Amino acid sequence: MKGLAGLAGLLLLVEALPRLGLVDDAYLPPTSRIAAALGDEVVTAEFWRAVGDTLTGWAIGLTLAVVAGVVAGVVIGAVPALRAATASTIEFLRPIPSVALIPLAVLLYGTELGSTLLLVVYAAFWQVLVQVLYGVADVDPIAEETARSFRFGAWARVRHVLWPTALPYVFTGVRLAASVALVLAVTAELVIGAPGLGKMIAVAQTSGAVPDMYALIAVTGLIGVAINLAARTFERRSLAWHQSVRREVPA
Amino acid sequence: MKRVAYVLGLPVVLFAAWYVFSAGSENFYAPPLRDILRAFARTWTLDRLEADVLPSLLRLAAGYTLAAVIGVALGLAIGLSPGLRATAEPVLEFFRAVPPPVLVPVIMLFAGIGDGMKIIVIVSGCVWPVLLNTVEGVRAVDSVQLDTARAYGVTGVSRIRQVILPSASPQIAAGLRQALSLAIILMVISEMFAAGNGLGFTIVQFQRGFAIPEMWSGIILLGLLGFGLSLLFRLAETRALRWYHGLRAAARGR
Amino acid sequence: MLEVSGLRKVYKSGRRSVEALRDLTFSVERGELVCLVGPSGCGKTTLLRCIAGLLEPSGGTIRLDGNPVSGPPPGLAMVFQEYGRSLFPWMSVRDNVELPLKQKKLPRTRRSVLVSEALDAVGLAGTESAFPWQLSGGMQQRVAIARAVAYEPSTLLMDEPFAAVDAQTRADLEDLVRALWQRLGVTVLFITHDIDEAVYLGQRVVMLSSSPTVVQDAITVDLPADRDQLHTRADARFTELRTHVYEQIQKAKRGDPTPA
Amino acid sequence: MLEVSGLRKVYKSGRRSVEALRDLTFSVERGELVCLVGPSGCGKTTLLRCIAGLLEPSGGTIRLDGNPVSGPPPGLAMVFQEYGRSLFPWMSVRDNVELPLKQKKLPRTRRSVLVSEALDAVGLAGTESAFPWQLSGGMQQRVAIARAVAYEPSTLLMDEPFAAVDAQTRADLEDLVRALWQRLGVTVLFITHDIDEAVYLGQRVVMLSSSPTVVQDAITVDLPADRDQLHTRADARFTELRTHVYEQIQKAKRGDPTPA
Amino acid sequence: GSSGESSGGTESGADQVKVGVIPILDVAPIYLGKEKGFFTSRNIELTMEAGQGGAAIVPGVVSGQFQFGFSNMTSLLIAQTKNVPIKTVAAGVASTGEQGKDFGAVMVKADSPIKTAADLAGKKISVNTLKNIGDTTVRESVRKAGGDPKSVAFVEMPFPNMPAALQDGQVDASWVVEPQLSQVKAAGGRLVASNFVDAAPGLTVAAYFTSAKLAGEDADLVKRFTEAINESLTYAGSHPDEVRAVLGSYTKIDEKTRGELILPKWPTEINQASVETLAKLGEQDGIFDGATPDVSKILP
Ligand SMILES: Nc1ncnc2c1ncn2[C@@H]1O[C@H](COP(=O)(O)OP(=O)(O)OP(=O)(O)O)[C@@H](O)[C@H]1O
Ligand SMILES: Nc1ncnc2c1ncn2[C@@H]1O[C@H](COP(=O)(O)OP(=O)(O)OP(=O)(O)O)[C@@H](O)[C@H]1O
Ligand SMILES: [Mg+2]
Ligand SMILES: [Mg+2]
Repeated sequence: MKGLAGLAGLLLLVEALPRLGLVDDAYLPPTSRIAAALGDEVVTAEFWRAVGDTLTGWAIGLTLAVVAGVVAGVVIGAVPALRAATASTIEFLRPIPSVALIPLAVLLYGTELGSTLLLVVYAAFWQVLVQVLYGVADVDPIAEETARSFRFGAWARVRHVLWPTALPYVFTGVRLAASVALVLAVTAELVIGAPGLGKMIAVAQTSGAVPDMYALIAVTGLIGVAINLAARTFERRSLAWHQSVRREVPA
Repeated sequence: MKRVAYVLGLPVVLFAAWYVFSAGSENFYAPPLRDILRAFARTWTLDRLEADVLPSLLRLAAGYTLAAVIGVALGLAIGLSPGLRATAEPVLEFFRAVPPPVLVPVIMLFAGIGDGMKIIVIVSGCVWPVLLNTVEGVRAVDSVQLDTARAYGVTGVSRIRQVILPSASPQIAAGLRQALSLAIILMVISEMFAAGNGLGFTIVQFQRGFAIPEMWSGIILLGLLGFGLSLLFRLAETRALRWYHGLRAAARGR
Repeated sequence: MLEVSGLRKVYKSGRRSVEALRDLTFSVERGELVCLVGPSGCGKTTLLRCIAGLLEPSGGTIRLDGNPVSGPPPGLAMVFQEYGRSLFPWMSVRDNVELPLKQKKLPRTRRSVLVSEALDAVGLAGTESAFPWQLSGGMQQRVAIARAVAYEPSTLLMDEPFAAVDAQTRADLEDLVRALWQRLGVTVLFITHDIDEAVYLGQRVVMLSSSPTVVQDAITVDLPADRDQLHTRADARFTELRTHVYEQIQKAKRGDPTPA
Repeated sequence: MLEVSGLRKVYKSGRRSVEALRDLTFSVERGELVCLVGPSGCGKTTLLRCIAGLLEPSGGTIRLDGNPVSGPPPGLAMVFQEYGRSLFPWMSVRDNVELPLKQKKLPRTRRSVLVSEALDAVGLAGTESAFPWQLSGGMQQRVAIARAVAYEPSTLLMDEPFAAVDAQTRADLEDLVRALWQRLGVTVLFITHDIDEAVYLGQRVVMLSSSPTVVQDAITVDLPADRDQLHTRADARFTELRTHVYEQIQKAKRGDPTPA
Repeated sequence: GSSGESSGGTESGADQVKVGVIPILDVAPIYLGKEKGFFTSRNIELTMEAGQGGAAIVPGVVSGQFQFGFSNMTSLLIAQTKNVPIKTVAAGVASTGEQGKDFGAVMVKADSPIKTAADLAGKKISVNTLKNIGDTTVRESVRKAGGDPKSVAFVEMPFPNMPAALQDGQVDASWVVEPQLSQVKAAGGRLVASNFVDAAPGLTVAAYFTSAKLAGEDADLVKRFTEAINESLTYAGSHPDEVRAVLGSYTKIDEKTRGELILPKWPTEINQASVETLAKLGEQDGIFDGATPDVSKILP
C-alpha cells in the first residue's frame, strides 16, 4: 500500500517537472503523455512480443547465472584452498564490463538469444557468486562445530548449515542479479538489436519518439518492481526463521 | 610464498592456456594473445595512463565513494524503518531495473555532460549492492544486541555507530565489494557518452576503430585494475572486520 | 517502586500462540533486592523484558515509581540470560563495559576508573583489550555483569547472571551484588535457578508457577542483613527457607495451583 | 578408553597469546562417567573441544581407544556450553533433534521414536514444531541435551549442560544422564560448576587448576552406584567428598599449586 | 541459386540473408525494397537485424552471423587500414549536395553568436562518434569557411541526446542528422553548415558491405544482393512518398516529422572521388593512426 504511495509520488514528480517548466517537455514529457504513449503501446501485439522476448532472455539468463553462482559460490566458499586459488581470477574477471563483450557475443551468436544470454549470465553470475561467498563465510562457528561433532557429511553440512546461513545473502544476490539481468537483457537488445524491449527503446530513441521511449523505460522499471515483489514474498516464506523477518511479525 | 602461489597460480595457468590456444587464431576479433600483449606494451604508456586512466580513476573514486556513502546512509534509514522500506522500495526497484545506457540521457538532462554526469552514472549503478546489503544487514542485527543497546540507553547516533553499523558491517562489506567492480563497469559505460578521455572511452574508441588487440589489452587493463582495487579493498576489509574474521577463525581452531 | 499488576503476555507467531505469563501481580520497593525463581520456561525472562520496557505486555500494567513503563527507564541496567549474544563482538571487553557509560556522558577519567574497578571486581583484570569471543563462557558472563556494575544503575535486572561461573566465583559475585546493592541502594530484581542463592541474596523471594504463570508464592527472607557465605548458609533459618522454596518449586513443576 | 597426555593449548591471535592449557594428563575408561570441575576460564571448554577433535592442540596427544583423535570420532555427541548457538534457528525443535539421526541413517520410524522419547525425557513434549528461538533459555538447553540423548552416542561430552535449568529439572536431568549412561554404557565426560552435581553424577571427579592449567586433583567417588537425589545427597560421604572438591577449587582459584 | 553454407538455404530454395542495419532514415530503401519484393524476386529472403552501430554490425558480418551490413564510409576506411576482412557491395546513402538542404547539418541555437562555420572555431560541437565521419567533415566545413579546424572541440553523444544538449547549452553546436535535424529546426535551431556538402560533391556517406569470405565464396549471392539493393535505391530515389511511408514501419518517427524531413540521395554508384576525399580528410585529421587507407581495396 505504502509502496503505491511511493510510486505515485514519483509519477506526480514527473508530471510536475515539465509542467512547471523545470525541464523542457520535449525531453522529459509529463506522466500523462508517457501514459498515453504506453496506452498506445500495450494494445499492440508487437509490444507484448517484445516483453515476452525480453523476459525470456532475462529468465533463462538469470536462472543460469543463479544456479552457476550458487553452486560455484558454495563449492569455492566451502573449500578454503579453492577460495584462495580462485580469488585473484575472480577479481580479475568481475570488473570486465559486459558491454565490452558485445563484439564477442555477436561474433558467437549474432543477434540470437545466445548473445543476450552471454551478456546477462556474465553480468549476473558475479553478483550471485560474491554474495554467496560472503554468505558462506558468515556461518556461526558453533553451528559449524555442532555439525562437525555429529560427523555430518559434506552434503549435509552444505544443505543444513551453510545453505540456511547463506540464504539471506543469496536472496540479496538474486535480487541484485535479477535487476542486473534485466538491465543487461535490455542493454543487449538495445545495442545488438536482438528483439525485445531494448530494441524498441533504441528505435524510439533514434526516432526522437520521446514519450514512447519513456513509456518503454517505465515498463522495464515496472517489471523490476514486479520481480522484487515476487522475491520479497518468497523471502518472507523461506526466511521466516531469520532475525530480519521474525522481528517484523508484530508480537 | 604460498599466498603468492595462490594468487598467481590460476591466472598464470589461464593466461598460458589462452596464449597457446589463441596462438594460431585467424579470427579478426579474437587475435592471438601474443598480439594483445604486444599491443598492451605499445598502448598503455605512461602518457596514456596519465591522460586516460587517471581521469577515469578519479571519476571512479568519486563515484564509488559517493555510492558507498549514499548506499550506507539510505540503507540504514530503510533498514531501520519498515514503513520507509515499504514506501521507498518500489521506487528504488523501479530505478534499479532501468538500464544505465537509457538512464544516461535522462541524467544528461539534469547534470549536463561533464564529469558530474559520469559520476552520477557510476553512482546510479553501483549504489544498489551497497544499499540492498546495508538494508539486509541492518534488518539482521541480533535482537539481543539491540535489546542490550536499548536497555542501556544506547540510542540515536551512538546506537547506529556502535551497534548497528558494526553488526551489519560484514554484509555491508559484501555490498561494497560488489559495488567496486560494478563501479569499474559503470565507469566504462559512463565514458561511452560525451567523454573525451578515459579508460572506457579509449576502449570504445579501439573497438570502433577496429584496433582489436588494443581493445583486448584495454579489457585486460580493466581486469588488472579490478584486481588491484580488490586487493586494496581486502586490505581495508581485513582491518575493519578484524573482529569478525577473528571470531570465525578462532573458533575453527586455526 | 516497581509495581507489576495483572501482567499478561502471549507470544503469537503464525499458528503457534504461547501464553507465557497469565496474571502476575507483585511489587518491589525502591532499594529492595528481590529474587525470582520459577521452573524453566515459566516466563521469568519474559517478565524481566517487560519490566525493562523491551517487550510490550499483552495485558496488565507495569509502573516504575508511579510512571507506566513504555521503554527502558533511565538508570536501568540489565544482565541478559543470553550473555554471549548481549556482548558486542566488535568491541574489546573494555569498550563493551564503557559504552553505556559514554551514553551517560561520564567524563573519560571517571569512566576508566569505573571500568577497571568493575572488571577487577568480577576478576577480569587484564582482559581489557581482548574481544569477548576470546573469552570463556563464564568470563563473558562476567563481562556482562561488569558492564551492569560499572553503570551504577538505580534499577538492576539480572537474568541468571551467575549460571556459567564456578562455585567460588559465584560466591564472590553474590557478595559483589549485595555490596553494590547496599552501597548504592539499587533496586535489584534477580532471577536464579539456584535456590540457595535466591535465599542468600534476597530480601524477598518470589516464586512463579509453571505455565500458565502466576505468582505461586512469595516469602520474606528474615535473615540478618549482614550475610556471609559461611555463616548465613549454615544458619538453620536459611535451611528452613530454602526447603520452603524448594517445595514450592516442586509443587510449581507438578502444577499444583497454590497461588499466594 | 580416552587418554589425554601432556595436552597443551595456546590461543594466538594477533599480539595476544593465551596459554589455556599447560599440561593435562588423565584418562577416562570406556564406559566411565567422569566429571570435570575447575575455575571459570581455566580451559575446560578448550579441553572438551580438543577431545572432540574440533580444535587442534598445540602439544600433547589425545587418544580414543588407542587411535589419535584428529577429527570428531564416530559415535560422539556433544552438548555445547553455547547451547543457543549450537541449535539451528532455521529448523524446528524436532528437526534439530532428528538431523544427527538422519546422518546416522536411521530409519524414519526409529528416528521418530528416539526424537519423541528424548524430548519427553527432557520435559519438552509438545514443543516439537516450535523454533529454538521461540523457547526460553533453559528449554533451548534441554533441546541440545535431547539431541545428544537421542543420538545414543558411545562418547558423550557435556559442557555445563544444566546451567540454565531450574533445580528440579536439573535433578531430573541428572538422573536422566545417569540412566542413559547405565543403559548404554556410554563414556561420559561432564563439565559442571556445581560441585554437588559433580559428586552426585560422577564415578570420578577431575579438578583442574586455574590458568596455567594442569590437573589439580582427581578423586574417585566411592558412593554406591545406585544413587538418588534424596538419599545420596544426604549421605555423609557425599558431604565429605563435596567439601574436598570445594576446597580444591578454592585452592585452585587462589592459585595453590597442588597438582595430583 | 548456388546457395553457399554461409547464407543457409531453406527448403524453398531461397537464400536466408541477414543484414545488419541501423534503424535510421538512411536504410529506408532496403526496407522499401523488401516490401516491393526486389529481394524475393532474386531468391533472397531478407531479415533486417537492427544494431546500434558498428560495434555490433561489423563483428556480426565478419563472423558470418550477418551476410551483409550497413556502415558509414569512414568506418569502412578505418576498417580497411586495420585489414578487417570486409568489402563494400553497394552504395548506401549519399549527400543531397545542396547547401542548407542536406539530411545532416551543423546546428546552433537561434540566439547563438555563431553565424558561420568559421565561428565554430574554438567551440564545443557534439558528434555521434569521435574520430569518424562527423568530425572530419565538420572540420572541413570550418576549414573551407576560413576557421581553424584544429581548435574545434568535439564531444561525443548519441544523436537523440543532441537536441536537449544544444538547447541546454551543454554544447555550442551539434552535428545532427534526420530526424533530429527536423527536431532541432522545430525548436528554433539555426543551420550554420552542411558538412557533407562541404566535404565533397556527391559525397557517398555510407555503403553496404559483406565479409571478404562471403564475397569470395558466394559471388552469386553478392551479385543478386547488389542488384536488389540497387533496384531498391533507385526506386527509393524516385518514390519519396513511399520512403516516408516505409519509415513508419521500422521507426517511431511521428507522421508530421516524416512528412517534413529532408531525404538523402540514394545513387547506385559509390562516388569514388568523394571516398578518396574522405580518406584524405581522415588522414589529415589523424583518424587512421598514421595509416593510409587503400580506397580501391574496399570498393567493389
Ligand atoms: N519469541 C518467542 N516466541 C514465542 N514464544 C516464546 C518466545 N520467547 C519465549 N517464548 C515462550 O514463552 C515462555 C516463557 O519463556 P521465558 O524465556 O520467559 O522463560 P524463562 O522463565 O526465562 O525460562 P528459563 O528459565 O528456561 O530461561 C516459554 O514457553 C517460551 O517457549
Ligand atoms: N578463541 C579464543 N581466542 C583466544 N583465547 C581464547 C579463545 N577461546 C578461549 N580462550 C581463552 O582460553 C582460556 C580458557 O577458555 P575456556 O573457554 O576453555 O574456559 P572454560 O574452562 O570453559 O571456562 P568457563 O567455565 O568460564 O566456560 C580463557 O582464558 C580464554 O580467554
Ligand atoms: Mg530465561
Ligand atoms: Mg567453558
